[in-house]
Amino acid sequence: MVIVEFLIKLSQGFGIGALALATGLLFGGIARKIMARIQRRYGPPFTQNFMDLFKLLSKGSVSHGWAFDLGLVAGFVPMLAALMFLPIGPFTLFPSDSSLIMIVYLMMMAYLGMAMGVLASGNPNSAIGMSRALMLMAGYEVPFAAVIFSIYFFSKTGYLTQIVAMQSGGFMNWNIVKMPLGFLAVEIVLQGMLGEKPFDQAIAPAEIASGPMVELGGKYLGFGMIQHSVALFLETGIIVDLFLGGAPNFWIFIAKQFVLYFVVVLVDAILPRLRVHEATSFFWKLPLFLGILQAVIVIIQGGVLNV
Amino acid sequence: MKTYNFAALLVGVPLLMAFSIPLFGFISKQLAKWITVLTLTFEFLFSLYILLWHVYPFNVIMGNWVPPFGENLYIGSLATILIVVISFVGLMISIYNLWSAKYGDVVHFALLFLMFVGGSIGLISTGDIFNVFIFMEITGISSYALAAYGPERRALGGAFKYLVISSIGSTLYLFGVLLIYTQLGTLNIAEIAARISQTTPGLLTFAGILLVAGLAVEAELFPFNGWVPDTYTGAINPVSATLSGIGSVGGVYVLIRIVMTVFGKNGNFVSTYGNLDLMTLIAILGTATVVIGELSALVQTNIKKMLAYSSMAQMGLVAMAFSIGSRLGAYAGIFQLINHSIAKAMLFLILGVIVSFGGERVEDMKGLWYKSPFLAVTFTIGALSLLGLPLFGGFWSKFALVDASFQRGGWYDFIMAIVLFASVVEAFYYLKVVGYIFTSKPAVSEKIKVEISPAIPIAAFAILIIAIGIFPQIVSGISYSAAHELTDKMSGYVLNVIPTIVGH
Amino acid sequence: MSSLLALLLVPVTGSIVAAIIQRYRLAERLVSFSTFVVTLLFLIDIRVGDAFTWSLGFLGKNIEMGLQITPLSIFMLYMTIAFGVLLTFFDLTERSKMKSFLLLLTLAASNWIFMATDFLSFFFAWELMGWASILAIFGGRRTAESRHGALYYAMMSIGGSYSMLIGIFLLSNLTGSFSIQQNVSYLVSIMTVHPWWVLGIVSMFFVAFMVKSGIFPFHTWVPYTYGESPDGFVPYLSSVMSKYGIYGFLIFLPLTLSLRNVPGVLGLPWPNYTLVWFGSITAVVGSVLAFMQDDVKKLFAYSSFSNLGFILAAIALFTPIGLTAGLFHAFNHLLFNGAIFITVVAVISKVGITRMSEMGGLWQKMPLTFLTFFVGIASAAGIPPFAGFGSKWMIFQAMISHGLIFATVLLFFASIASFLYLMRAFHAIFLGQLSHKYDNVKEISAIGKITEVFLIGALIFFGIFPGFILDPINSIVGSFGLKPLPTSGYEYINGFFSSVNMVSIFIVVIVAFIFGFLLFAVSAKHKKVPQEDNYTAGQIPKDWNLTPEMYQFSYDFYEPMDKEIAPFLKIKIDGFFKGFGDSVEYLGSSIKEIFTGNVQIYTYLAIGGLVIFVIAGWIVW
Amino acid sequence: MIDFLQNWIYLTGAMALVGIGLYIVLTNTNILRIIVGLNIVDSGTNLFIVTIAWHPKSVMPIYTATNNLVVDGHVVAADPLPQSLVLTAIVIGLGTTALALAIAVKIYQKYGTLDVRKIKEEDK
Amino acid sequence: MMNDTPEMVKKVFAIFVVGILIVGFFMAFTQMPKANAVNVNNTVSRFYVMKDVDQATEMLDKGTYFNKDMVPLRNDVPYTPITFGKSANLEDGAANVVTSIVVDYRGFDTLGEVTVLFLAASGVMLVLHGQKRKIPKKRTEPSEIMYVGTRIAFAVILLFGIYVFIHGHLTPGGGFPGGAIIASGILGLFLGKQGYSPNKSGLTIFESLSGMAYVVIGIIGLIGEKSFLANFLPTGTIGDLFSAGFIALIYIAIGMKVGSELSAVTNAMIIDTEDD
Repeated sequence: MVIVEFLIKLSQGFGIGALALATGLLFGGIARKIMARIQRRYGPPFTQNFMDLFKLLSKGSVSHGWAFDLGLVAGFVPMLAALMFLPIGPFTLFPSDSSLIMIVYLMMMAYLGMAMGVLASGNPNSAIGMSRALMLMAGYEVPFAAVIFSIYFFSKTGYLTQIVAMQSGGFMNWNIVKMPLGFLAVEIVLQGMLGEKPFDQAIAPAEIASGPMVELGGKYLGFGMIQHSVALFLETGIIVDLFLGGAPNFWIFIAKQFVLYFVVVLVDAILPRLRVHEATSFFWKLPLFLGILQAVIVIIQGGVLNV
Repeated sequence: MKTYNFAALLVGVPLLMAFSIPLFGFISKQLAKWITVLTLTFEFLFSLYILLWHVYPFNVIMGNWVPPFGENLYIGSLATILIVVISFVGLMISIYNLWSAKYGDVVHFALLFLMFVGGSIGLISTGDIFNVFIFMEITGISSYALAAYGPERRALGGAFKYLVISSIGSTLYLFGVLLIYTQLGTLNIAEIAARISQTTPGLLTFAGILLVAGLAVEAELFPFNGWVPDTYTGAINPVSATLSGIGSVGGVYVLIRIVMTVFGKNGNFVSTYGNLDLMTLIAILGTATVVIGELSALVQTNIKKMLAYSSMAQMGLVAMAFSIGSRLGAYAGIFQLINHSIAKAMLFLILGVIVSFGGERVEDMKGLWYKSPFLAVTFTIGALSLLGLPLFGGFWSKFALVDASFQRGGWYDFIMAIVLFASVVEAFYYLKVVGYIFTSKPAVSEKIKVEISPAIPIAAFAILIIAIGIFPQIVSGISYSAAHELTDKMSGYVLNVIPTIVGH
Repeated sequence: MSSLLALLLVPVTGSIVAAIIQRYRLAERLVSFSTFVVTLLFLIDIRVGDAFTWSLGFLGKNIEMGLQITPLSIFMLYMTIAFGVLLTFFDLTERSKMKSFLLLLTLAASNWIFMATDFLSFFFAWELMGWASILAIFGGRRTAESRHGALYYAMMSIGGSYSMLIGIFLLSNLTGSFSIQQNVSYLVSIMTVHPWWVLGIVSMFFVAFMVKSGIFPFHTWVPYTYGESPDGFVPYLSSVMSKYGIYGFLIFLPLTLSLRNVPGVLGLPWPNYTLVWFGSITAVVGSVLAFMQDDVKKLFAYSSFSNLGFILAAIALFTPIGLTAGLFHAFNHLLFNGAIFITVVAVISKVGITRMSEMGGLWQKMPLTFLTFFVGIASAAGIPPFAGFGSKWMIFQAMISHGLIFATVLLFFASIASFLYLMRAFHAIFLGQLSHKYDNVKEISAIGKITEVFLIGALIFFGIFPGFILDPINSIVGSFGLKPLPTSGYEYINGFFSSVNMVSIFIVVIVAFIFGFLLFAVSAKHKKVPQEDNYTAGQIPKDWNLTPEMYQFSYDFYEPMDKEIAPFLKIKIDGFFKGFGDSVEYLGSSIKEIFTGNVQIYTYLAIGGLVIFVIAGWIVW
Repeated sequence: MIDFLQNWIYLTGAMALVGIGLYIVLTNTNILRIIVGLNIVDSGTNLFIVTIAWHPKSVMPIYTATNNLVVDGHVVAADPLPQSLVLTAIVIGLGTTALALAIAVKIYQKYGTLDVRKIKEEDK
Repeated sequence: MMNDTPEMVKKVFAIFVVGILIVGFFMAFTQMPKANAVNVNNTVSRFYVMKDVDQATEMLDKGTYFNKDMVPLRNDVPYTPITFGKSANLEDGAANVVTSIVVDYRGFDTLGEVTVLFLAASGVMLVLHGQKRKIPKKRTEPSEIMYVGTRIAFAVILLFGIYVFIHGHLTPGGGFPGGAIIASGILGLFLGKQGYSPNKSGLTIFESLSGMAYVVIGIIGLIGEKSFLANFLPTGTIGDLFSAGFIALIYIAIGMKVGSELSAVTNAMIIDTEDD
């Protein structure tokens, strides 16, 4: 029985992974298209990202040793693992473990792996890029945490599934209505998480030569792409679950995610890039302020728990 | 009244031997030093006998004239333990002198050293207030001469300063004694102690101030301690060890005996008769001495001077402990006195060995661990004991001191805070030296060879410090009963000397 | 109970033996190791509730002294001794300049601290431990900085212990007893009547504990000391000795239970609230200062006290979950900090320097050490399924459950910052370009490898089965009169808001990894190239005469952040203490001027003093 | 009245000597003068001691054929105890002075001066 | 600090400080009994004068010497009148009460006092050790009269000194003055001949032996009379030369000791006072 159950979960998990990857790649393709249209170009087809991934995985490449390999594998695998705890629409693979902080820390493991692989390449430019990425992370995680903790306190639960369940029953129950400031903060944070302008210091195409990906080629770059796509799905998914009340079915879930991402892309299209320390300090100012303000409101609303 | 007149030999034998040393000196100079060692061995064994067979407390009656008509020695628990300590320290330093005293008139040096120890023993055991003055002068004159001894000329300056201040101090003491005599017509400590309330308060106050001022010179209390740094620095190291390990014990003993036994007014916390509470005076003096001594020691670059200031500060600590006035406080004071005597004497002796191979600045301690692990370890033991580290003797006394002052409460809490701050300062400069010893490479990699005669005392002191640290019972039991002698003057002292003082 | 005494006597005996045979390094280490093992064996025999008392006729009082085993103490004992076994085992072959006899003396003292039932022996042991560690630090690098570090530590810890001494006597004079239990219950009984009074006494103790654990604002000694301590001693110092302070806090924190009904902040009594803030600030300050460090030992020193901040913040809540989280984090910190420091020691012993910017690329030479370090920092960063995750996760929940969002955000910031500096250390030491001067560096010895494998195993095992630690912690929580968290199996962590099945997470991660490697295997082949073969716009580094050292970006890794961090660095607590020291010294040199060496001044002093007394005598006449 | 005055005269003399001696010690920088000052202080002390033993009507405390020390069960002699103490005090003063002079001689040899200020400077 | 202060200010300040001290002393003196002196009958000296310590001790042993306020009832001690030349076998036979106190009642003080002098002499030796006497090239020898005169005077002075300390228990004087007188005779010898040097070893031996003799007398007392420095000789009739027990013995020892010590000190001091 256990084995059957395991196999069922395995296949479901595989499916979720594939779905997330596909969605992420598709979003990426659409974003490129939108970007092109804004810039009055024709742009690549929606499916370009799928083709790119396939091409990268099948091309020969250069490796800098086992730490490099291990790191890059560890860079996208935890993202996939984290997916398994995310309520996607009505469906969650491990509903009893869908703790939000756990997911956040699993994502961090992906960054750790990515960083390890990239740094093991021995290229100083990748190190510079990595330091930028990390600094950026120090920036956006703090307001993100503030918002997450407000939601924890507000919902009295840490399960994403339960947070979603609490928002059922109409638009007015969504957290976006109850906590608009928090949502605003998270939306800004999302910009940074996805590495879009004005926070694309690390992974901007123009900065490839001095970015983390300078030494990546072939399947390694493909792994990076997988990581980015899954992260796109995961991060937008988390926000959908947190603020937009989850979704009754998969398609609506994707639609909500796309709305979020669309905003991100639009912002990306119109803003220039900040310098990295400006970006970090920006995160420590406005979004953090919003997040903290939200937290104060929540605490005042909710009173305090007596233990 | 228990008498044991044979114990007069505690004072008699050193005198006899001291008188005979010049004769032995004709035979051999080394023999003179050995006579010192032998005599002090006798003293030590005799006092140990008194301690271990519990012969004390007893009176020694001089010339068959019982107190208060004649003179007597009173050897109670306090005197016993201090005599044991003094004779032990003296014995050890005399063994050290076999090696270290090599210039000049060795015979007279040995003689004066012996009399310094013998005089201190007399000072501690005597029961007559004028006799105290004589023994103070015996120790005083021998220490002036000892301090002037040595190859360096600065010794002379130090000795001279000591002489001037100390003479003035003993003059003041004499005035105080005589003022009391005009009131009570007696010189016996026990009788004065019992009848001190029958005096005119104003005169008594003045006499008390004179006595405290006079005795504070020997007890190294500020502001009567100007001689300390120069004399300690100038003298050769064994002499500094003697002054600090023996002289200051005697000084503090007399101060406390006069203030607590003679002037004391029994109570939960001893205070004194007269308009001005001398205990408060001593508390102020002690605290000031601690602070000034530690702070001055902090900035010294000459290690000998540092030890001198530290010595002064420790005496302040002892005085402050006694001034609490409770039995626990007196206990802490006695214990601290003993610990300080042993540890500081050891430090000076170690310094003597080091100095014979190099300078005496703090920098010269660098890398001592490489030059001589023995000296490095023993120095550390001594320093840590002074700082009050557990497992070393000094811990127990500092512990008791803190306990006592918080039991007293009131403004003693405040004093204690100051004293503890000063202790932190003390820890700083000692640890600085310890750091130099262990962590620096020596400038000269020449090994220090410690000969057997300086090694014995240093090792003995170190072992004793650790022994006291692990088994404080060695000292604590007797110290505690000695504390009783100080805090309950009638049953502890007076009635042992003159049992019928409360007549029909 | 002879076993209890054995816990004290065995280390002391071992210490003496080690001191005697100091010259024979291997024998000394063997003694050290076997002493720890024997102590551990004796510990196995010990159960909660064992007690041993003796009375000491001291100062005319009859003082009951004793040893007793509480759930907390047995937990602490196991933690410290087992870690010591590991450390001394590792030390068998590594060059670490550790003085074994001091370590063993510290062990005896630490056992005593955890078992003491009265303040007298507690203080005795506390002092002993402090001094042994001071001496151990003096034996470190023989430089002026080392001396300075040890002195700094010594000053702080002496100040702390004097403060504690004052507290002990203030207390024992009120109750007439030294017993910890009696004194604490006395404090509880007067807590509501004289809260300020109690607070005054207790803060006397807290100063000592804060100093020992390096809690803000008494953290300044930590980097000096860790940076300059003997390499072998640092793991013990940072993993074990910093916990004594936590143990001390736990003695007094039950007091606050009686304040639960008094209005406080966010449902917390304000003493707890204040301590939580001290903890959080410590965590942040530690992390931020670690940011800019280039000395590897100092970096992890900061990391260490940052984690102590986490622990303090959690236990200061003194709720079931807070306490559990704090103790759990204490355990995890022991493990991952041990792993990190042991690898750091291994690296230092091979490389011979502590400046990280001069290392790099060592993963090629020391793969197992590299992996251990990786697992260590992953745990430190709180990444599941390693050991550090559960406790951090619980700490956050415990904090939020009280609505302490600001403090929680601070802690989270500290956590993220720790991720950053850990990455930087990871990069600077192990990744990047391997300098040619390290061509001959070898992996550590077999014993070292065993230790490292064991540590990796432990970090993963306790990550997956936290219940093995949470069970004893629950009994500790129970012993404080709090309701323990529900348990539902060894693989579960039960938080306030949610619970997590670590095994399922572990399986998911493992399966995902298998998938990842499958993907790696099926996708196109790669070829291995040397480290210099990098993308440099069409040229290879050799064309520019670049050496690997020059081709390594690790100095000033977070340079752009300087500006953002600058305000934090301006908080110069350190400078305050230094300035204080300087002014004391200045005072000393002015006071010294009294003793001019002129006999007339001395006479004036004496006569003047006398005259002042005489005048004082008149005034009261 | 005369008796009263006589005693006070001696006391005043004693204290004057003490004062003069201390003044000399405090103001003179020459070692020999300091020693002289100390000596004068000693003399003052000794005078004070014998003064308190003495009464204008008292007789010398020596039994002779004509000198009766006890009249009607009351001692009329001067108090002999302070007199014996003063003997001791004198000898001690002598010893101190001798030693001080010896040190002074030696200081003069080693430093070539007897001025305490110059000695202090030489030491530095 | 001190060096910059003007001389005048220093002096005024010194006068001020000393003045306060002296005034303090006087304020204390005003409180002395009867504003001047000690009444002998209220002091312990009463028994020394009356040679009555044994009676007082008896009362002390019976517990009637002190009343219950611990005030000694000195005037209640029974008194046996003493007649010069008649009273025999008193507890102390010295006609000179001061001597009886110095040597007998408070003999321990005197032993200390002798020690102090001895130590001072030794200290002088120690400090001035190693000074070679330099005999100046240009000698101005004293005249022959001086040389002969001092030698003759020395014999007389010596005799007088011996007389003084042998009669210490009868007349004013005793060991210390006697010794000092002898030493002044030796000083005369120094004046009489340039380069005169007494036999240093002889002085030392004299000094040591007489000092030891004193202690040995004390120890004999300890053995014979069970108390250190106790009189073990018959006290005789008051006023006789052979009275007062061991006082004469001790004074002889002290006299020789003081004489030789002071001579030795003089010798040591003279050594290097000459210019070269």
